Amino acid sequence: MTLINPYKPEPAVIQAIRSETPDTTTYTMKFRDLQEFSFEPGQFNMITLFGYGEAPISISSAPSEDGTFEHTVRHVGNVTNAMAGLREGDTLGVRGAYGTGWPMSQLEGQDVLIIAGGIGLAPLRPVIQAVIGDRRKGNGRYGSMEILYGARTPADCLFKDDYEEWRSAEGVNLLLTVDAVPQGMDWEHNVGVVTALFDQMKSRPADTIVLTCGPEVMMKFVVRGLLERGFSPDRLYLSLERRMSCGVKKCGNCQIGSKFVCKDGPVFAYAELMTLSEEVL
Amino acid sequence: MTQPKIAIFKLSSCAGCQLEVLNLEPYLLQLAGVLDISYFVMAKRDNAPGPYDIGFVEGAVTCGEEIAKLKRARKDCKVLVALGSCACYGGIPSMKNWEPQREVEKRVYEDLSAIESTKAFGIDQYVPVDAYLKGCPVSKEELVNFIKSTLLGMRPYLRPHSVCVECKLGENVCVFLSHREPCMGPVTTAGCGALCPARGKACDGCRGPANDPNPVSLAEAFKELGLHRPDIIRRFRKYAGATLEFEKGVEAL
Amino acid sequence: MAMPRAFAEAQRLLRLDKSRLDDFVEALKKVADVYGPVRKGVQHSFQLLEDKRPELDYHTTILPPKKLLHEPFEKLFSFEEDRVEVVQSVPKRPQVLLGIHPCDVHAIEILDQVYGGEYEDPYYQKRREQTVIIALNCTTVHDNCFCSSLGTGPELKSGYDLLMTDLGDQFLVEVGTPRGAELVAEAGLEPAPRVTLVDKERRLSEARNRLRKRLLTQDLDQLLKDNFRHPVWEELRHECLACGSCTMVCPTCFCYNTVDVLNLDLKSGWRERVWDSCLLLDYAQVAQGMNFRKDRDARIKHRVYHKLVYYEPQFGTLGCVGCGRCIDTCIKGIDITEIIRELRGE
Amino acid sequence: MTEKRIHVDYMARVEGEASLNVRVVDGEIKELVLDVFEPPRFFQGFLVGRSYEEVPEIVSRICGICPVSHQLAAIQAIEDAFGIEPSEQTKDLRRLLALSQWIQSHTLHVYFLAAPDFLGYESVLAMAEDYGPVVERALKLKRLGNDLTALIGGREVHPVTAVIKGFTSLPDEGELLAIRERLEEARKDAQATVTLAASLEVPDFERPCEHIAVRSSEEYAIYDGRVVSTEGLDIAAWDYRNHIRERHVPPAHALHSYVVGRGSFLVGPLARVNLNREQLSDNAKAALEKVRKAKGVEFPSFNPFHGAIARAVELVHAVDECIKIIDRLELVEEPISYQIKAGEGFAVTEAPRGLLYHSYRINDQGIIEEADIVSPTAHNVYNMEEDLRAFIPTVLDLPDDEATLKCETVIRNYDPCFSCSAHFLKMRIERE
Ligand SMILES: Cc1cc2nc3c(=O)[nH]c(=O)nc-3n(C[C@H](O)[C@H](O)[C@H](O)COP(=O)(O)OP(=O)(O)OC[C@H]3O[C@@H](n4cnc5c(N)ncnc54)[C@H](O)[C@@H]3O)c2cc1C
Ligand code: SF4
Ligand code: SF4
Ligand code: SF4
Repeated sequence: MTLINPYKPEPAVIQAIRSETPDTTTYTMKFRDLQEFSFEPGQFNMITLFGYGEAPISISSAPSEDGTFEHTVRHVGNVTNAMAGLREGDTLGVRGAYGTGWPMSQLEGQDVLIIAGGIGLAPLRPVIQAVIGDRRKGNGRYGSMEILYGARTPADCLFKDDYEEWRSAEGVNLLLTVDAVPQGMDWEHNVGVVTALFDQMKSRPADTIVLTCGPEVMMKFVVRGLLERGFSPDRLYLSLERRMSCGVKKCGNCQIGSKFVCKDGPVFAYAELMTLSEEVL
Repeated sequence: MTQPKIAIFKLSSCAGCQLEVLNLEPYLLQLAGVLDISYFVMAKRDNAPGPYDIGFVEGAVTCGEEIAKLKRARKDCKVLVALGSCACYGGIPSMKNWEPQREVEKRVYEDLSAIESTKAFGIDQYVPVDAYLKGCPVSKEELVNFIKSTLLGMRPYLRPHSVCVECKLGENVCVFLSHREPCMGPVTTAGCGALCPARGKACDGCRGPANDPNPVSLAEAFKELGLHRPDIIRRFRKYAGATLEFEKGVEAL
Repeated sequence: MAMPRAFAEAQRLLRLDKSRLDDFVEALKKVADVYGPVRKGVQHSFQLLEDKRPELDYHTTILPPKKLLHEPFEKLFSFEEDRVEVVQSVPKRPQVLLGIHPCDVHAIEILDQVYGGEYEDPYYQKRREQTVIIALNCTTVHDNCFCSSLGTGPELKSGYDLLMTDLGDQFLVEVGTPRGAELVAEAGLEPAPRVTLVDKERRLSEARNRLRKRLLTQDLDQLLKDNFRHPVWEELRHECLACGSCTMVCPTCFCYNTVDVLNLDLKSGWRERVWDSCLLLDYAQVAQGMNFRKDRDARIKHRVYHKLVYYEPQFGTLGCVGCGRCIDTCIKGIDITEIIRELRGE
Repeated sequence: MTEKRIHVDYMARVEGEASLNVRVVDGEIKELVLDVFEPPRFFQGFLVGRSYEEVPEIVSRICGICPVSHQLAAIQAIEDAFGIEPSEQTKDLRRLLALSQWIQSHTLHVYFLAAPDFLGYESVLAMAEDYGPVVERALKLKRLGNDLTALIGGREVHPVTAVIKGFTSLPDEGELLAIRERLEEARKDAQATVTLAASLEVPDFERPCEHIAVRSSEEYAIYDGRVVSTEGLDIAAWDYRNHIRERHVPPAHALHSYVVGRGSFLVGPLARVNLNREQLSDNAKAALEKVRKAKGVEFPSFNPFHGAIARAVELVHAVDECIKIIDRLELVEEPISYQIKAGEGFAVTEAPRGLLYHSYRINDQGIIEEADIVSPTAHNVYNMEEDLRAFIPTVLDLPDDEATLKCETVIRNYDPCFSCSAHFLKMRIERE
């Protein structure tokens, strides 16, 4: 029996680096040797910096033809800080793609409401790209899309370069909010928590699937607010963060109740989480 | 990368933790290649003045002069590390903290005029500390691990949990259960490899409180072993009696 | 595995005089690395039988045989810059686990599920393939055993290559697989008459009757679901030392943590995995200090629920085999069977 | 009027903190203070009220370099109080533990602390470039000492296994044999150390004074025996306080230790070789003889600088003795049981740096009521000053930094351990 080793990172080469915010960077990479690599929006890779360790990071781009994929990383700890020192052409270790992604097939024929906070926009960007891409091709698989995004300050907003494109796409409504605006900075959008945008949104409970990712407190208020507005738990999808040392349902670290976040998640229907004894939000 | 400058300072201590630096023989020459050991009075005569990249402070603070010396060290060092349990918590010298100062002094000196000693505390009582290397003495493995991680600019992985974990990993016979020895392992920080239980001896708590200790429950378990109040107090007030966590063990009774 | 008919009938029952145990072990050593229970202080431990003799009348071992399949510390691969080389210390010869109790065999079968599935764990699997199980039925039991409640003992029904039962001055040896048959042929064991099975059954039912501890599994799922906020958890929060011992000794616990260890050149090193435990504060901690199970009771609950409820949906089996190690090893005497009794209001 | 000041703020390459201050006016020493500014940690003070069981691990923390000596002295004193006689096996393991520490500490001193002085380096690390193989040898010997301490004691610094009446665990026999092989190999390294120590150019300086060491009828004393001296002292441990006392001489913090009715005295390797050299191993004797032939150095010697040779010779002896002990050990588990009783106990032992004295008064609950500890360096401080007093006139013509270095050498030569003596050294020669 020959077993493939699921723990062995594959070398991937950095193609491009784009600074998103003072503490977040997007890396475009491509496997050096591996030819086949497919993934779905919402899946993640385990990224290794040899000597520093390994961290689960969502793929922040939609599947592409040329085999490249992107990761948007907030520099907060050992692996992610070390990534800040990488240059184009550097090699790192990647294995994946892991986890269940967003319920793309269920989105078909539905309106999509995306609610993200901070780095939580990263795993949702592939969905946005997929919906807009679909619209471009004129396939019309999805209904309208509303994006509610909150960050700490205007400078902390991710994917600023994308906003023009998103806004200009048909049937897309992008609503932005920040916690605070530093003195002297221009900001024409909302100030306040993400849930404060609810009054401006147009999505209707019956036709909409909600995808949300962000800090757990944020998601807690998002879920609460949406339920109050009549969204049903089985139409709310959340992407969760847990500690992961393997990504493949072996190390046990990521369990919530009987669920392995790495395998059963990271995307869960809220209805599913409600059945767990262990409280999530 | 230029070689980072290292300094090793000594306050009130047995010098055992510094000696552990010299005891790194297998790596010593290699380490000397990647580090500039710039200030290390026990090992060299030419000691350069600061600033330094990493300063290791050994020993508890027990007098005014040492506070001043410590503050200078803090100013001189980018990263300041408490080296060993004396520097982390006051260590063995802190055992005197619970008796009237003069009482203790009188037992040693007839003429007290020249003695000006304070209660013994860890260095973070007086200055901010960037990292703690626990143990009496420090673990060489952790020390090397710390140096490597710091060179790479990352936070080292120092086991934060109880000694019991490493005790089990080493498949030791539990001295608490098998020999009814009052073992401090369940509330003490691992990282020593459960050195004492592995040698048939109860953990003495030399590495201070673990990250989630339950000293109250352990104190009760000690009582069930037949220990009296003063015995239990002595176990908690040894290397790290000045910590809130171990003080809880004292107060439990 | 389909067995040749001749094998299934002819040599299933054999006997091994206790006086010949050493010869048997020597014969095994010729073809395999033999691990068995040996004395360690007042306890026992599975060790390579080099110059040591196995002590088969042992109660239990400190660490379960899991340690020989999923090592407490295991190098996953070494690296140099970005070159990665898998280093796997697979035993060159088969390894015989001699004298392992039924509960531990069941635990290995659970681990087979854990380390199988979509992403097989090659480290575990390769060792597992090389492993021969010579199990030993329990004719003596000890205070903390509750295997009968979980159907994991004191008698083993399957999962062995060979199965031994202590019949006083001899062992009955039953053959479970062709591999086991080969071994007994190698060692030249004599056939045993069918009547020895009667003796075996008598001894095992005596053992069963001596088991004092019980864990009633009926509606366990519902019981635990209904009692997530039972006061027992609050009591345990004060009692439990969160030292992690119970999980470190559990034969079905599988959690691990990975650490990169660097050489002094700061370029080469290896990734190692080390047993971890859900009882520890840092277990559910992620970057920036966020912790999903900060409270001790949440961690204790996770352990108990995992063993008794969550394994079922995850791996199709209960997660506890009733070996009693966690009870043996707890300084505070926290007892999973007592917890359940309390929840049941007994 | 000419005044010369020698001042060393912070003695380097010694263990602990001390300063030296000397003022010489018109060739006459007006002031000489060897001051230990290592702050006192009050061990004798806080031992009171602790349990006898904790004493070995607590006193271990007096000194990181000779923790074993403190442990063994304390254990013996407590055994003395309880009337316990340990088994031969226990004694042998203790000897091994003590010797392992001699190997480690002597190597550290000869190569790390003393040799750089005489070879003109500021530290052993600086020496490493020119003396690669020598430094490698030093590291190897020191590792051997450390490994042996760890094997018997469970840890190099502050070992854990030695307890009243025995050991909590015995060393693994296989590992013991493995280390025996390394000891065999280390013989030549130890002999090379003697050659190195004898080759160092030391001042021709002699100062007769009383030398004190422990003597045993059975062996070159390492662990127990009677206290004897070159002036005819011959007493048991319990009698120590009737003959050796301390006095406080301001402004220094260090206490001066003296023989009642006489004065300062020297303890350590030189004293031991002077007093007990007949009991050295054959190899060690041969090494001494070689030194005599090559360098004309005769023992007994009253040149304190010959301490380094004595230390190296003891290294040879220690290696031989360890092998001898390992060869006669047949390890068996020995149960440890005894009765606690009220009483007083006394012990002397030979730490690497010399005579170490511990005594305790214990109540019937096993609680310490009084503790008395005198470390080797505490014994030696007074003698160091006396050496300096005699030595300084010979260096007055040298430039200041050279004179200072020479004075430091006098002190370093003692391998002082100021943490241990817990009272001590700022040096300043003032020349007017
Ligand atoms: C499914 C998923 C998707 C994610 N997607 C993204 C994303 O797209 N972008 C993004 O920026 N972040 C993402 N995260 C979060 C990201 O994984 C963490 O920020 C990252 O793990 C931080 O790793 P670090 O090593 O930099 O931080 P650290 O703080 O160094 O490590 C994180 C945690 O790992 C543990 N740990 C640290 N060092 C060690 C060690 N040596 N040994 C053992 N344990 C250790 C600790 O519990 C620590 O809290 C995602 C997380 C998950 C679970
Ligand atoms: S011996 Fe001490 S450290 Fe080891 S498991 Fe028992 S209580 Fe924990
Ligand atoms: S077992 Fe306890 S006393 Fe021993 S070294 Fe470890 S922390 Fe210190
Ligand atoms: S939970 Fe306890 S009794 Fe059950 S298998 Fe694990 S250690 Fe054994």
